[in-house]
Amino acid sequence: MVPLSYYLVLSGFLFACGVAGFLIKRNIITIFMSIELMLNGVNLSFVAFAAHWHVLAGQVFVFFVMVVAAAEAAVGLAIIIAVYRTRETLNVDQVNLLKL
Amino acid sequence: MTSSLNLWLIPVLPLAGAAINGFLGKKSSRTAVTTVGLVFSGIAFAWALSVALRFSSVDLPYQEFVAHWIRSGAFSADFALYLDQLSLVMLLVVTGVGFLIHIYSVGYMWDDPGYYRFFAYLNLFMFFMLTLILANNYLVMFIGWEGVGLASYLLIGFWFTKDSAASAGKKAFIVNRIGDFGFLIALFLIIQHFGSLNFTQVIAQVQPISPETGSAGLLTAIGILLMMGACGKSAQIPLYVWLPDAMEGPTPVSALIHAATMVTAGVYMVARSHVIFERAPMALMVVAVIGTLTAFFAATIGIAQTDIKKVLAYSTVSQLGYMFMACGVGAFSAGIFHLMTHAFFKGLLFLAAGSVIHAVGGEQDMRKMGGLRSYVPWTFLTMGIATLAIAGIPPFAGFWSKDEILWQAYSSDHGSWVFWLIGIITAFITSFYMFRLLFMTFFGDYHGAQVDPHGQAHAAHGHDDHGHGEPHESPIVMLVPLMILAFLSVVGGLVGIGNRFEHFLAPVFGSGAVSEVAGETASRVTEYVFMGISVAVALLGLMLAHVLYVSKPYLPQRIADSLNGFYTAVLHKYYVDEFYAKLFVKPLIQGSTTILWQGVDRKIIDDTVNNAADGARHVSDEVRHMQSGNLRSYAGWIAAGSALVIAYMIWMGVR
Amino acid sequence: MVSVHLILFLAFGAVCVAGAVNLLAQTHPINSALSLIAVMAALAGEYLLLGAEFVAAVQVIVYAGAIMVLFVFTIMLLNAGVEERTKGSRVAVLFGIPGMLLGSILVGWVVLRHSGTEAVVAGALPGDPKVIGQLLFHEFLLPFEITSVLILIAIMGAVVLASKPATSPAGKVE
Amino acid sequence: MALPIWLFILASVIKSAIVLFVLLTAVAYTVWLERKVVGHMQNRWGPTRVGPFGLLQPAADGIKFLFKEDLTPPHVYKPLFIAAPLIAVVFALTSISVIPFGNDVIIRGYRIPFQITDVNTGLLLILGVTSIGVYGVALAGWSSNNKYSLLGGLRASAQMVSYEISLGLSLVGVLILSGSFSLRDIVNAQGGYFWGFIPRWNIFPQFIGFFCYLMAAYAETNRIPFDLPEAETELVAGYHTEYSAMKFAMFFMAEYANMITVACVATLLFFGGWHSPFGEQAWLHAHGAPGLLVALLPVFWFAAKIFVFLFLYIWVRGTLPRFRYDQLMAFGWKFLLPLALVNLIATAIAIAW
Repeated sequence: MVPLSYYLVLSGFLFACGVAGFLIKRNIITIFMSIELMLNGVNLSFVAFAAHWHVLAGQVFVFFVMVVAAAEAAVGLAIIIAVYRTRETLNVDQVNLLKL
Repeated sequence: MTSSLNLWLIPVLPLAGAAINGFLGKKSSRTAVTTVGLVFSGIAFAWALSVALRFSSVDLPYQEFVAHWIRSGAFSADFALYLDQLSLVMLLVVTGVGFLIHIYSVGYMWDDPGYYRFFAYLNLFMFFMLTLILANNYLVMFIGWEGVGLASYLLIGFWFTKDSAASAGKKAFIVNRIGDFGFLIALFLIIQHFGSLNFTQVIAQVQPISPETGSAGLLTAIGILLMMGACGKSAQIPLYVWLPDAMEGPTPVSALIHAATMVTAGVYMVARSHVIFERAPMALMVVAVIGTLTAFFAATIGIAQTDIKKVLAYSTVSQLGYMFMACGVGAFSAGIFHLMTHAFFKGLLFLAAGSVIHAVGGEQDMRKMGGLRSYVPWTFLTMGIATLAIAGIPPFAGFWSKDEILWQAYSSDHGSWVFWLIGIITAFITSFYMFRLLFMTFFGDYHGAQVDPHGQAHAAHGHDDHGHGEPHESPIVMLVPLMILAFLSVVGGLVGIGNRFEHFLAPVFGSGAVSEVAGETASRVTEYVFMGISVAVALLGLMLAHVLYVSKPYLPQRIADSLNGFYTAVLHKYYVDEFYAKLFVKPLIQGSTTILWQGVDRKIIDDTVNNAADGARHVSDEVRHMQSGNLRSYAGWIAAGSALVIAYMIWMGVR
Repeated sequence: MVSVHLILFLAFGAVCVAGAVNLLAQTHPINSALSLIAVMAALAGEYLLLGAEFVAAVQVIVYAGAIMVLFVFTIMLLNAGVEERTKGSRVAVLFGIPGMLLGSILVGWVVLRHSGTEAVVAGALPGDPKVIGQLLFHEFLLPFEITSVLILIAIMGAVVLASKPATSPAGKVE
Repeated sequence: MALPIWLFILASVIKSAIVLFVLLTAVAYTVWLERKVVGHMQNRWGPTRVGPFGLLQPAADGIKFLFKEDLTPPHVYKPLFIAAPLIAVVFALTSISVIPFGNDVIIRGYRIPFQITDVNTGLLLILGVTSIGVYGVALAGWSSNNKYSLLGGLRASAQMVSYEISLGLSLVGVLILSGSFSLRDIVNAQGGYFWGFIPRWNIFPQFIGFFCYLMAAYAETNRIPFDLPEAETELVAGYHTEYSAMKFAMFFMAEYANMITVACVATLLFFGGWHSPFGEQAWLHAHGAPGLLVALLPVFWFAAKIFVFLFLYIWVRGTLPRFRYDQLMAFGWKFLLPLALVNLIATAIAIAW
């Protein structure tokens, strides 16, 4: 049988990978994927806890996370397309006009 | 307690009138305003009368609970009303005289653009005054106290476009603040030591204390502080200076507020807390001294004044001094008695003076009047009655009350012959300057022909349709109140015969020295002697005035020249105002300008704020470079920050 | 004895880790996307191990089948090429990476040290669609409705954002 | 009673082998059928040379595909170029694994279901697998680095994602009626008759749902009239322009396997699966017919229904022209989706009563 901590460590690892991707990736689409990766890591811990504490609400939360992820993907990708139309690039290092 | 008297109606009705007139009056017609103002105050008066009729059937003191107000711990102060003989007298005086003056104002203020405003203020004043009278605890009383202050401020400054009026209003308000300060401290002391402001409870707690016990000092302090408040409201030395200036207000206001009702609030308050004073001889002495001095002092000033209303104002001050003298010698009922009669004749005097001013088109200087009795007979008649009354000529009202006071000043165990002597001299002066006023105004021949009909007072009063040329009698609506008041000034004193008034008030003040002394035949003889003396003095004053201002008009000027320094001093009211200005006002202005404004506000507060702002701007100038616009940098900051948070949580043991 | 459950967990977990690392390693977004899809599929397997079969199915359908298709679609549409390693942000390297490492190490330490070793039983909590539906439409009705509104707004926002402005060069009509 | 584990595995392997063989043959002969039927519709003969009625044509095609040179253009992105057809065919074949073909059979008291595996979320699994199948097409289009292919891939992905929604919603009505994700339960729920003579098939209460499903299914399988991804007249051959030989064959197989899968699902969900329109099964039971007959008769009915569907596919292809792409999207989003939603709501209300 698998201890809960294994699942948690796995989800933590996925989350950390997401953060790292956000930090080191330049391509904005990949950065978005990193966000999705983080969300997946969180989902895993949700389901693990649900199974551990025998509370089904954990799984329900996964659905909410998925909905949010879907919305975020739709809007985010639309933004990406809009940005690409105007700036002709996907590199976040070149899209840095929003500053003082 | 028997069936409810619905006392609350009495204050609330004028309030409703004030609200209606204040909010809707601007749009509505004068008749509507008049109806509202008169009807509400009239109903209040009628209700007060009905209460008086049912009075015998009520077991006293009658208390009526209206609403909760403050409930904190053991202390509680409610909106509750309190009725006993004392407050009944005040109630009748205030509503009655107030109603008459309302009627009078209709004629007097008819042409004023601020007509609705005037009635709104007047009704508002009625509301507060009635609250003050009917309060069952010091706090509600204080509300009324401050409220009448507000109303008087509004009404003194009624013609606020006139600088003198506005500043007079301010002066009255500020001077009253000084008195209220003392009053408040007294209230705090009462709360501190008796844990309640309710009259009944305070009395119940004070009763057992005898003057010899240790807490007498406390009572003395409370008494003196209360007296301070009374000095402010009732224009006693040293705080009387606002009352003469208050004459800037419309004459009905002077009559109602600054002669009949509000200024007597101090007396009422002292009488209301007589229990405290009776147990603090020191405080009583203070009251008596202040009252006596004020009476004499103001009377002397009254001699030299030429403005008709100023004369009346100073006479008011001195009459109030009489009342305080009475309270000071422990004859509270006498004080209240004089309060009532004074309300009648002084109100009448003011109204008549207003009628005179109205007749001569806004002129207030007596030297420009004279010989008016043929023009305004009714006014002359009523004013003559009032003058006789105040001078103390029997059988007019003033005689009874004033004589009572003088007798008490001599005979009561708190009194002494000094008070009596000064009182009798003051009586002489009083009758002198009152008849001086009468003669200067109505006798001799008319000097007012060359009066510029468009004088400043003229503009203020706005009597455009008349006022120039021939002096003329006032409309009937103004004369009726005069006559009623005249009647009252004639018969008002009779209730005092045989100490009936004292006996009526006895349940409130306890049957003190008053009645027994009055009961003894031996002292009754002496009382009659004193009575004779005071009458003689009054007549003496009359004759002197007649000599100086009717038969030999050239004499006064000569006298003035002969003792000219003193005369000018008197003319300038002993320079008290200037003295106060030097002593208090200027240092205050200087201090607040240099220390508070330049020092505290500029240097400390402003600089603190400015420096804080500058610091913030500099810091943010540095920090804003964090916002590089690069997504990954932001992510970096977030990651670092969250790492710190996680570390902190783990360190704190949140697991 | 090493149970089947543990073996399967390790297998799927290995796929997850490999996919995640590959996502970071790959320079071309489409490879990252595919590795992310692999991660999601493996996660679906983990969910099955945890007995949440409905969640697993939805994970495949929604994430792998819809969201990632959107990503791939966008990549294809914008014809995203290999990303160039620009030096845009020192902060990300100086603070971000250490912060990330520190945070994850701390969390891992806490988890391993303080969460007991009691096992999660396979299928201990059957994620029966019926029960989940009950939960969704009774206890979580309000959040459910709110998320539906959120989705609606997101759709409209996406349409508005991606709709071709009149003046811009013609993109792919969508 | 349940099978011992080894026997279970054995049975599963055997079943898988049979199903795979049958499926591939079916795929091959669907191609043959299509050519024949379309030919006749167009007053041609279709394949006639190889074998009687060209019955051996599929074998010839297979051999040709196998021995043709498998050339990979130089400009393609190799890994995905190779992976794409595999993805397509693998996921196309996977979804058959949960489809029940007939009643359970009892062999020596052992219940053996006519189904490779009976998971209780079979329908979800089919949906998931088909949604994964998109990647085959999309990646093929992208990796072959050719603008026609890219356009084809884009079209395919967009179209599939769009129509998947309608597909799922059109099925929910059936799910509400039967209250289970398990295909077997769904089929069992359709046994019996309305008023004694109309089969209790979901097609009757769920006609609108069926219509939506049919349309969405055509779009999902990239069949005419929705075969935009491989529109010969616009993009040379769409996403598989660059493919040849066995890789091309894989796409081909994937398409037809998808057709069959979709037909199976339609049969199971809307047409009562292996239930026969007539009540003869009960009659056979009553008169002690040979067990083999009793076991195979449902399979026959199942196959017959699938055949009808495939024929419908071909018929439509021979009849209808191709949509324009904007028409496709408009149809999917503005007509089909609302229709499916309305059907779903109506069903829900009807059940709630």
